[in-house]
Amino acid sequence: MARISVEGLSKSFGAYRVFEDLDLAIPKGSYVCLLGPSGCGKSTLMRMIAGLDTEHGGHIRFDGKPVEHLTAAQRDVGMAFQNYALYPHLTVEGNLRFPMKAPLQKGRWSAAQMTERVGEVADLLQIRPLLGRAINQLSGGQQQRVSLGRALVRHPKVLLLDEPVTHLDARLRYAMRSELKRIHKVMGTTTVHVTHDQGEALAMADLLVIMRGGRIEQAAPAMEVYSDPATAFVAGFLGAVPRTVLTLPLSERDGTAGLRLGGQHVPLPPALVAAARQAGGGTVTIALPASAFAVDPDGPVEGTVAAHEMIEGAQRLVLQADGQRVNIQRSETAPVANGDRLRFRVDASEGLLFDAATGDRLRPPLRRAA
Amino acid sequence: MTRRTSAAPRGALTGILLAGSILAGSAASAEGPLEGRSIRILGIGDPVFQVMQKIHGQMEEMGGGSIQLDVRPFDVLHQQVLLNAQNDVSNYDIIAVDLPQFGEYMPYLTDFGPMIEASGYDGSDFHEVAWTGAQFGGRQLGIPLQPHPEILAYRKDVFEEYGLEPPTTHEALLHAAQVISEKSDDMSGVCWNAARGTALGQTFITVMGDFGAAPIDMEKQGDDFEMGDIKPENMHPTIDTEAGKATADYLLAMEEVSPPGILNMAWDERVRVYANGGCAMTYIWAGRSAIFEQDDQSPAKGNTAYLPHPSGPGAPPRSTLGGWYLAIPANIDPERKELAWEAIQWLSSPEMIELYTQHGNCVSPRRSVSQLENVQAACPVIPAVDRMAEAGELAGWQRPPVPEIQKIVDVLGAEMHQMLSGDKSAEDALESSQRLLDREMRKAGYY
Amino acid sequence: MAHVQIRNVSKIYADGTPAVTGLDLDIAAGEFLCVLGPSGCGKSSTLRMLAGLEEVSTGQILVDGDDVVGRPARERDIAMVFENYALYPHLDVFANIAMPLVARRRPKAEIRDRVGRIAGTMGITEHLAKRPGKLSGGQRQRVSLARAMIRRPKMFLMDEPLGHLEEYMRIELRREIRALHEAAGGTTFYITHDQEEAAAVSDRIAVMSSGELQQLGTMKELIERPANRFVAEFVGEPPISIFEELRATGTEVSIGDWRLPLPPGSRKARPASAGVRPAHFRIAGSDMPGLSAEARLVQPMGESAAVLCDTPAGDATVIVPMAAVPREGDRFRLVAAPEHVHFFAASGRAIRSGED
Amino acid sequence: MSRNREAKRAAIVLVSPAMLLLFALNIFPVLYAVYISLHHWSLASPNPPRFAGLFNYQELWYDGRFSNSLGVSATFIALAVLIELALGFGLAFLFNRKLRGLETLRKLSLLPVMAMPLVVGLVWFYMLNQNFGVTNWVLSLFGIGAQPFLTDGTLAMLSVVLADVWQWTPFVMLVIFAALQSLPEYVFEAARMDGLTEREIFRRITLPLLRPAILVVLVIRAIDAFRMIELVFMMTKGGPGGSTEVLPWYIYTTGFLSLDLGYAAAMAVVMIVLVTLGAQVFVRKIADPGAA
Repeated sequence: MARISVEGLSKSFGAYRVFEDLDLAIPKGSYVCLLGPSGCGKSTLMRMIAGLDTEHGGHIRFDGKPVEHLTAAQRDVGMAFQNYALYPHLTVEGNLRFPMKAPLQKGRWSAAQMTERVGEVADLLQIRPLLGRAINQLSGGQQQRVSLGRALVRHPKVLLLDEPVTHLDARLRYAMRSELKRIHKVMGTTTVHVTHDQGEALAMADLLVIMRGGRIEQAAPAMEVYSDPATAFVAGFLGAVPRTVLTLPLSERDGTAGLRLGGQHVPLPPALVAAARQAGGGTVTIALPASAFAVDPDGPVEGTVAAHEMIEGAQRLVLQADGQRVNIQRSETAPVANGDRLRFRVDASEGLLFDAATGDRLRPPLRRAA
Repeated sequence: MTRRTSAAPRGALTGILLAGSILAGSAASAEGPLEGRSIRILGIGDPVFQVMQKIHGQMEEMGGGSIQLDVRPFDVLHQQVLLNAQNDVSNYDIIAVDLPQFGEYMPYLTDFGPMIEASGYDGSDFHEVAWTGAQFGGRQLGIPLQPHPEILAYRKDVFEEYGLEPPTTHEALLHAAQVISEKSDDMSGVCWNAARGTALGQTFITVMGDFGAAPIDMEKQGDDFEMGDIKPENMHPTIDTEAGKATADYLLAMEEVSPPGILNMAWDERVRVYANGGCAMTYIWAGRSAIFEQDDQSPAKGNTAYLPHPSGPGAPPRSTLGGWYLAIPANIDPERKELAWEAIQWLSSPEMIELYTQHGNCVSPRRSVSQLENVQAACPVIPAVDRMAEAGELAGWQRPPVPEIQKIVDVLGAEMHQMLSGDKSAEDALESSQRLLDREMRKAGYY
Repeated sequence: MAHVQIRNVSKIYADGTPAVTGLDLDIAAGEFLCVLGPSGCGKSSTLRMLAGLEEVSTGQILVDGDDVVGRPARERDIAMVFENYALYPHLDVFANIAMPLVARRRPKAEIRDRVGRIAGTMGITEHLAKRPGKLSGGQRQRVSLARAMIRRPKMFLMDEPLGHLEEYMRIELRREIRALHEAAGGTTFYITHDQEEAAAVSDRIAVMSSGELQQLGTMKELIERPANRFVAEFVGEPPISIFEELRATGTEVSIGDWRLPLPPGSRKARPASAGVRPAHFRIAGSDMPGLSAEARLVQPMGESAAVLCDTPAGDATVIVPMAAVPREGDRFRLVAAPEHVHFFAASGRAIRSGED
Repeated sequence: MSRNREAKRAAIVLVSPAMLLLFALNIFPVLYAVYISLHHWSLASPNPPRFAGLFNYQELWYDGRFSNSLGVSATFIALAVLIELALGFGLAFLFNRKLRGLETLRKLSLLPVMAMPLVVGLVWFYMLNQNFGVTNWVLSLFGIGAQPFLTDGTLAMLSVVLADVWQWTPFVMLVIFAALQSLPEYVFEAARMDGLTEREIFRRITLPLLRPAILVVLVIRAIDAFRMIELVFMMTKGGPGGSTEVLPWYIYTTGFLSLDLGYAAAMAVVMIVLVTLGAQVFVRKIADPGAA
């Protein structure tokens, strides 16, 4: 168990800068998910924490102690790889024993202790009956467990999981997630879990770190990230039906402040008006939940169906309106076709505002502080 | 045909000469001339050294010490000797020297004179021509081990069958060859070295000798040439001459009466084809006659007579002497010189020469050995060569001991092969050989 | 557009492994059929038999009434999209897309024109001169789709076309695939292991397992009326909670401490297990009748959360709105309407009312 | 950051022995050959080496035997490599079929590659030899007269080529086979779905995908064939005439028999330059698959 701090981390591959001045604090014993689209730097960050990549600027500390000069093995980190990376020539037991036989572990484990520890881990992961099997006799889910067992077996200070459940089907994925959380509760090991599946990240993370283009967009408890996104990107990234993110000009009608969408005035609720005033340049980015839109033949705005699909009894529509894409969900299943024109209503009361240029959240100023 | 193919495996075995082999062993006892010491010899893949390899264990026992015998193919040996000469201290105690190489090696060899004098060694048992062949500028540079001439072997039985005379002249040889080629189904007239390179190059020079001419412009001394003192002005090549033309014509004439594949035939192969009855005559280095004389399967065994090189018009028969001598490098560790001398005396002793003849080396440079009954039985060629020596029919000047001899051989070996292949006329081949060698001599700075 | 009938098709590999057993499947002209199943269920073998890339062991495949078994792939007029894109690495994007037309010896001008148009549709015009190696996964799959769409084949076969892509790209592309299907009007046979994707793109879904068809229907039918326990467990996210130990007494059955009336169809087969979908569970006070439960793990999903509970009958999952999420360790009861409790016979077959 | 510098220093320390070795083993001998080639340097001559400038290179220009050997080498390379490529290609495709027994056959077919070239030369010398050769004997069974395999200009060249082909075709086969095996199956399936015929698949897909392997094997074989000396040494000594005198054999006779090191070195330098230039062209082709 360790507290991990990343301070001013920078990294380039040739001319390509992955990070510049990245900071992140991971509390002891927490379960952290790194989430972001591919190329966001999440895997690189994890490899640096692991010590697999040591060419970087800035510092990484475990419990306050810098680890840059330590090799991957010396950092006492356990890692489970996305493709399992099991030793195909060893049995399950051989794979589990392997980390305890590493040079740095010499003398720490007696033969009896090793056997005992392998047994404990096998019980924890429910793979005891598999111990004598060859790796190629295992299913994907079983290999995943062995891979996890190998990462856990020597009580690492930090557990790193690279897309650990990606290759599994829905049922196994759900079971494995629950399992991982159970193990985390039992072991209490600080865990960093890299994924690109936002459902998974949301479900599992104590601390959810959203990354994009080498930047940390937000690092906070999962539900806080979901309900109170710090940037426009985060607002449109999470959720089964992600928020619609629109960049619109500010407008004024009948003394009420609002936004223009498809030539129509969408009034802003008073709480957001103050925030909108901070925006420069007359445009603002607003993120709206699917519930903010409703198809209505008398609605003020018209859009063209760009995509539609039925999921879990609900119809999801993507409408092209005013050059932007609007995500709508409705429970009625009236047949539509791409290219159909539909009118809809907009209710901005649950909107979140962001600076159109930087994407940063615009919050109403706290009067008392002002 | 089938009979001939059966010889292939045996040929294949002896064919792998190129890979040098090193033999070393520990002495079985400290008694004998080596007295428990170790002697280092650089030898050649020729019969006498091959015999030494074959009976290596026996020899170490007799010598009472270890014999490190380093056997190399001709060109590698040549290079090795020259490179070894550049060392401060020689890596070998004894080296093998081919007769025509003495001119080239002269500066790198020890004079045996003082040692002969000090030990009272008697060289008179050796054939005169063999013994003096290693004398240069009044110094004895080698002790004969396997000096032998290139002679002509022919099938007495076949010649009798067709009523032919022994071929002592080119004319007679060509005539006999023609008769036999025509009358016999399987047998061709004559085998000789026509393979490209060294083989053909040497043939040209020795055949040129049949016309009483040498490849360079040496001083005449009676029928022979002065070899002890070759001056730069003697280095002019004499290829594009009448003798050269006669030589080329003779080679072309021989080609007509030769077995198939003559253009690729050399050294052992010509003797093997002869041994198998593929030809009625062959030019042969005398020592190699063991190939058939000691093979019960060969129709040539016991049916072979030997003659010196048949001569061309107006020249006496002259067989080219060559073969191997033992010498001590000039840069030998002085403390090992005595050992080397003792080892050479032993290796060239009558007992050892006799021993070699019994294992496939039909050469005896010693009169005393030549007269032994068992030696004459195993090697009928030995008394024949002895007679040639007595008759003064052996000479070494055909391959003058100059450093450029190998270049001469190489150029002739390439040019004459073009001629025999029909790519060039005799005139062109002679002209370009002359030109190339002239250029070579100028390059070397003789004139 | 073709009407495709798969008639009692089996595939047995040379080593004796059966991949598909007695498969019957009717794909209507213009239909978008998804095959859903775990790896090794036979879905890929089926697709490859349709394509003509693999031989049919027994059975018939009728395309508009013609048996195409034994015909080489190139005579079947079928376009295919592969999971790994299967682009020609040595050719640029243009040549990749043009290949089906080149193979049919279309004039150069026509090829240029058609490639240009489809590239525009797929949004890859700017990449036409690049080689596939220089493209991202999403771009590669667009090229692969363009190659399939450049002609109007009788049928499109898609083998997990989005399997290698990231989620947001998958969502974007699946919508485009559906749109292209509608625009092209072809018959599409689509393999996936992602049920949301299957639901989103298809008209009907065929669930396969162990080489056999388990159920054919819309997503709604699969969720609400699973034909057997396999379908019930395989379809639905988070997965259905299954209870293995049932005690039946008279006309009632107990799941742990939860007593329910026996389903009407159970006269023929006794229920061996039961399942309730997480969305169909409700949380009730501990004094209400139902399955007593203790919240063990809360997994937020956004507006709601999946709560994994310990119950006397084993693990159960319930979906709860975020506002009403219990804390881990809270005790309560889980209840569900009887019509939402699925019973299965020991064979796995679903027991339903009206089937007596 | 200091880690960075340290790592670089470590890298230099670790790499330097290899670099020194490379220099000692690769670069120094070449430089030394250039040095020798600028001298009159004959081991046979009692005179010490003396500087000759470009004399040896000028000589090359007028040396008919040198230009002949270049031509012979070129012919040999072209014939041997093309035949090996064609046969190797065919065999690779044959072995790529998954037929029972082919696996064993494929392994057996590799035997010639393992033989010493010298032994190969010897074996072929005796097989084709007119006096002992089994080949002519076999021909005679069919009523065909003895052929001068090693003593006719054209036949001798073909014989040497044949021996080389016999020895190296399996190697070509192996490389092409490995490349074939590593080609992704799905690309061929896509091509079948796209409607290409088998022949078109070969021309449009297989061949272009094999191009890097073909180029690699071409370079390796061409350079190897350029250096070939053993077969000529054992089989023809460069004859008849000069019709099989490849450049290395001429260099060998000049350097090792005539011991004219300066002149031999000049030829060797020319040869190194030719090999390097030739390889460059190929390497560029490999590095840039676009230059089709």
